[in-house]
Amino acid sequence: MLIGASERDFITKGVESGIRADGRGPLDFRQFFLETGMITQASGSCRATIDFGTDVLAGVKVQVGDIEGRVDSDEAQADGAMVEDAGAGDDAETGAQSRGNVGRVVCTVECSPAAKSVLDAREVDDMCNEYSQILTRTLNGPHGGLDLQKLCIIPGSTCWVVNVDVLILDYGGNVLDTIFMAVRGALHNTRLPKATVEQTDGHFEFDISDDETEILAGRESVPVAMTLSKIGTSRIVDSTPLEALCSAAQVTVFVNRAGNVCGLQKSGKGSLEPSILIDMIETGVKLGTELAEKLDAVLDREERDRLSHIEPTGFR
Amino acid sequence: MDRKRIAGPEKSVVPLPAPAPPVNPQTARPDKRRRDQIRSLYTKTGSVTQANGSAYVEAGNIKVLCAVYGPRQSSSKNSSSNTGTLQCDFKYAPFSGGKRRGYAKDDQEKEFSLVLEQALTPAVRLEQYPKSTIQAFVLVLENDGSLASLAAAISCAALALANAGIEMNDLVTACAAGYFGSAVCLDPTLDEEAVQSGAVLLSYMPVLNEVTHLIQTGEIAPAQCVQAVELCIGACSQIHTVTQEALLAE
Amino acid sequence: MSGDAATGGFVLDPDTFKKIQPLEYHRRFLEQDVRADGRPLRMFRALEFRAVPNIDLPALCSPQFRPGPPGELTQSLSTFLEHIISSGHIIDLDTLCVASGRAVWVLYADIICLNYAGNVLDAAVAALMAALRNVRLPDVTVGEDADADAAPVISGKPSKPIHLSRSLVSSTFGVFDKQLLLADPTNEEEALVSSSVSVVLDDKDVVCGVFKPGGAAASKALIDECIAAARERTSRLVEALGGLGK
Amino acid sequence: MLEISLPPRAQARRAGTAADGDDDDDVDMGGAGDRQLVTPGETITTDPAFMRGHGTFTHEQALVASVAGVVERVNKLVSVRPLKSRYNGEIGDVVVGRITELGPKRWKVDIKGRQDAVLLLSSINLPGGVQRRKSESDELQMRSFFAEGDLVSAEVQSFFQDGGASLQTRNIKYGKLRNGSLVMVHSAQIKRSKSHFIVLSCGVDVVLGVNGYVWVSKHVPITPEMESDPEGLYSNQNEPMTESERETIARVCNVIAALGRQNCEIHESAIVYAYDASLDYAVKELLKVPVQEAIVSQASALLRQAATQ
Repeated sequence: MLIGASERDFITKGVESGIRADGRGPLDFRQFFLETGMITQASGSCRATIDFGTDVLAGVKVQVGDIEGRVDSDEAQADGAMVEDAGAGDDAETGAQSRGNVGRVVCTVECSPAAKSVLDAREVDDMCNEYSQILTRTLNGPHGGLDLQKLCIIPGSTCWVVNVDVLILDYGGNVLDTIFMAVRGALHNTRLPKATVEQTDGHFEFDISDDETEILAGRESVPVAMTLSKIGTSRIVDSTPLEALCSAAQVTVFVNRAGNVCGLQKSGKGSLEPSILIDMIETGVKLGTELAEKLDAVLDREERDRLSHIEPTGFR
Repeated sequence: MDRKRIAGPEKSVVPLPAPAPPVNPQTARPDKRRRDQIRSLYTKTGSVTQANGSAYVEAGNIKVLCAVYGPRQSSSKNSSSNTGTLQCDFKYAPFSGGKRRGYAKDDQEKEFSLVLEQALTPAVRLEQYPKSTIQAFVLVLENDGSLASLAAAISCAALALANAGIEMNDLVTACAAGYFGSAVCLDPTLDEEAVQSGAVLLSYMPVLNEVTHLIQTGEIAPAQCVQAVELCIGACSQIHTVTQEALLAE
Repeated sequence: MSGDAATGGFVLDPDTFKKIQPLEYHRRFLEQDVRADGRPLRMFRALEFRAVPNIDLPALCSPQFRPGPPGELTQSLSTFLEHIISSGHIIDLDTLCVASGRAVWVLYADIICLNYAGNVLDAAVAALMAALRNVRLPDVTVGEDADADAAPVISGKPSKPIHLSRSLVSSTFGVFDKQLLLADPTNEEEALVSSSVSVVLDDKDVVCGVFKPGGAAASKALIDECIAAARERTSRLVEALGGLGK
Repeated sequence: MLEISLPPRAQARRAGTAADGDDDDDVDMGGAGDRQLVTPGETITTDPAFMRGHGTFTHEQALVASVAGVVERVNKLVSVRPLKSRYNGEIGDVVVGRITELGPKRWKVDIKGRQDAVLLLSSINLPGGVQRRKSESDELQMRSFFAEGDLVSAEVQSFFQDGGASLQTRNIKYGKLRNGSLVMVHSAQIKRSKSHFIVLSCGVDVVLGVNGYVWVSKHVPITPEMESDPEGLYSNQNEPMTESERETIARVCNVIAALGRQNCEIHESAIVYAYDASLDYAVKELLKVPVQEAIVSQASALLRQAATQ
């Protein structure tokens, strides 16, 4: 995507004077639309859309899989190390037992061709890879909210694997925040078949129920993403594609409902003065908490509608 | 299977270390450091004579070497750009940690390569190098804390870039911190990392007072997060005095 | 294959018999308490791995190397190193035994070039020998029966060095204009020489390997000259390196 | 301002206010009447007297539509204008485009067409007046006239053999765009007319590109001096702007975007009526769909009223 010098100047000065090109203030969002459960074949699904902007569909599919990181397979890794997925490989003696008893979340982000027409192919690939990593890293730790131990079926061997697939249907700025909204919605919407385990002479067997389901434990603690973009001397939320081109540095704060920081990520080619950085973190925490609350209100209503058999509209 | 290298037996395992008392940095750090104390540093520049610039950084047991090549002509496909590109390559030596690492880059090394690029790019005056590529190869010879090693790699690469005469706005330094309960400890070791509940890595330009990169994992109260950021910034300035001296000592 | 005694009575030649009746073929061996490859029934082949040497010439060490899979030079150097270590029986097998018939130590030797200024083989052999001398094997406890697959645990007992049966020294010569020998060629010289010859000798003056990767053909006289020159230097170096181990 | 809700259509369905399949709440501001809509494969006529135009083909003596769209007849020529298509240029069209690439003595310009248009170095006014001779140095400093990403208003002056448009900016009203921002609508919503350069009484200029790109900027009067001002012609410098000027520009942008989203034709009076209707709301409220619907229906009522008078 391209932007002209005078457009850049107009947007930057506008942000600095508190009036963005579409009349919003620095901390105003566009309208968010959200609906869950429209993909009936998925264990959980959610579509999050920014009005006239980014459109994201997240689908969750749960599968039974082998537990990774068993001690004998020598994939043990340090808790809380940066990369939480398999193979990080720094052996640590602590927590080896609990590590063998957790399920995992596998995330992929893909971009539809429609969204690709705006950005060039390499940008899209890099963006999808980066977002897949961020999602996987955020959801696979104690800070991801989900209770991974509850995903364990047979200690040391079998667990639920939660596959989160995100499709970016349209690009209109502020993609990461929208992805997290959609993923949080899809996880909230997910139903896990009930698994019962029987033990006979040290031998485990399990049975997956056809009709009984459970919600994902800890779904209410999954963080949201709140990205602030620095433009000129000010910072904004929910940037449009043109605004994104005017921003040299962004800070994404991952926040849960308790108002705790569950991750921080600075991106962009520019740098940030510490006081601005700290202001962005604090603002992000405040707005992120608010977003999580409002999202929960919508998701709870979605769940009530679902219980009273009101079907989602989906793509109709 | 990699046929281009000598392969070992199909299966081999690393012996488990003897049981040791658990580490609790909240009360006492294993190497008796204060919480806000970083490991002592040794730096040297120019040891890779074949490179345009190089640097070696040692922080406690951590040993990191970086060589910089370029600016060289970019490959034709992206040569139309008006600014240069900085490519960073982060690799652990096979013997750097507990388990032997493969020669192919794993996911963590790919991610760390990206972090290096993001942390250094704001400091490099790439507009001075149109159509060129600058490559920084980082090799971790010994790893004692994965984030701390990455931090050392960032400071080391910045030093190597300066040693190569690449134009920069400032000399980037980086520092890691770990969360242990209510405590924040700077520069955690591998043993400490195993018990931390979260971590921060911050890269900083000390003279310009600008943060070039920040990444944080783990759930933490906002105030403690801000405390970690501030501690890291302070430590980055300390590291800067050492790296600056190393440059001038040439 | 050493099956002469066992196959003596057959009308068919052993290879054909093996193809037609593989089960019967092996059974005839086993009846004699020996296997087709000559091993006793309970002997493991794992002992073949003494050390797994790999040389790496990363892009970091010189502008002439690119990131990615190892090039031809790297591959041939690693293969040669493996050859001189295993055929030269450098490492005493007994010291690598953890639990007889169950577990042995594997020594992964990764030799990474940090600055490539020519003649990487001599430096690699020297570094490898020094590193082998420096090895300390911890005392470990291996699980019994059911736990046999679990990783061994390091005990509190003191670690041990390994015993090396011989010490190797490599001496490399560049052959300039097909006749002139240049000892220890630099990377600039390497680009100009017609070929290079490396002679690996042990501390008892035995030739353990000669490495001549490609290049122009060299006469026997020239190789002999290299060996002679290498001998001259080896005695001095063995002394210096021998001191390192103690 | 942070609101999350069900998508509008889902809201209506769940509230039970809209019947199934009823989605015709769009406001039609175009001339309604005897429009014949066809889908691909549909027979338009079997009368052999008609001639085959764009969007049609003949099959067993019948004239059949190949695209979904509106049937248009010019004497005996029958064509189908697609409901949705990329911009198809005509000579004389006023367009707004974005420079995408610099080539030898030419710029490539994205005008949302099938292919990029071309702006030749010889088709622009060089600083220093019309009479100035071109020189070698002009070719070397092309980026100082137009750089990648710059927006321009221009006129389609001709077509190349491959169908690509050739643009010109050799009039003071064309050229580099400054002091505002771009709104994108469907090209079908902007009809060719006499006035593509609109000066609104609120102090905002609008350039309606026939290709669907609309430029909204602070009003800067064209003075004779500007024509000879070598600096000003290709400057990237914006005029200083007050907060209320910025708000007004944002309001006009949002009004045009609202007209665009409600599938209205966009011309001067539509903008003026919708702008007046928008004054009841804060600028950022115009981003909400119900507000957009309200101002557009108010504007279309006023338009109909004006048409009948």
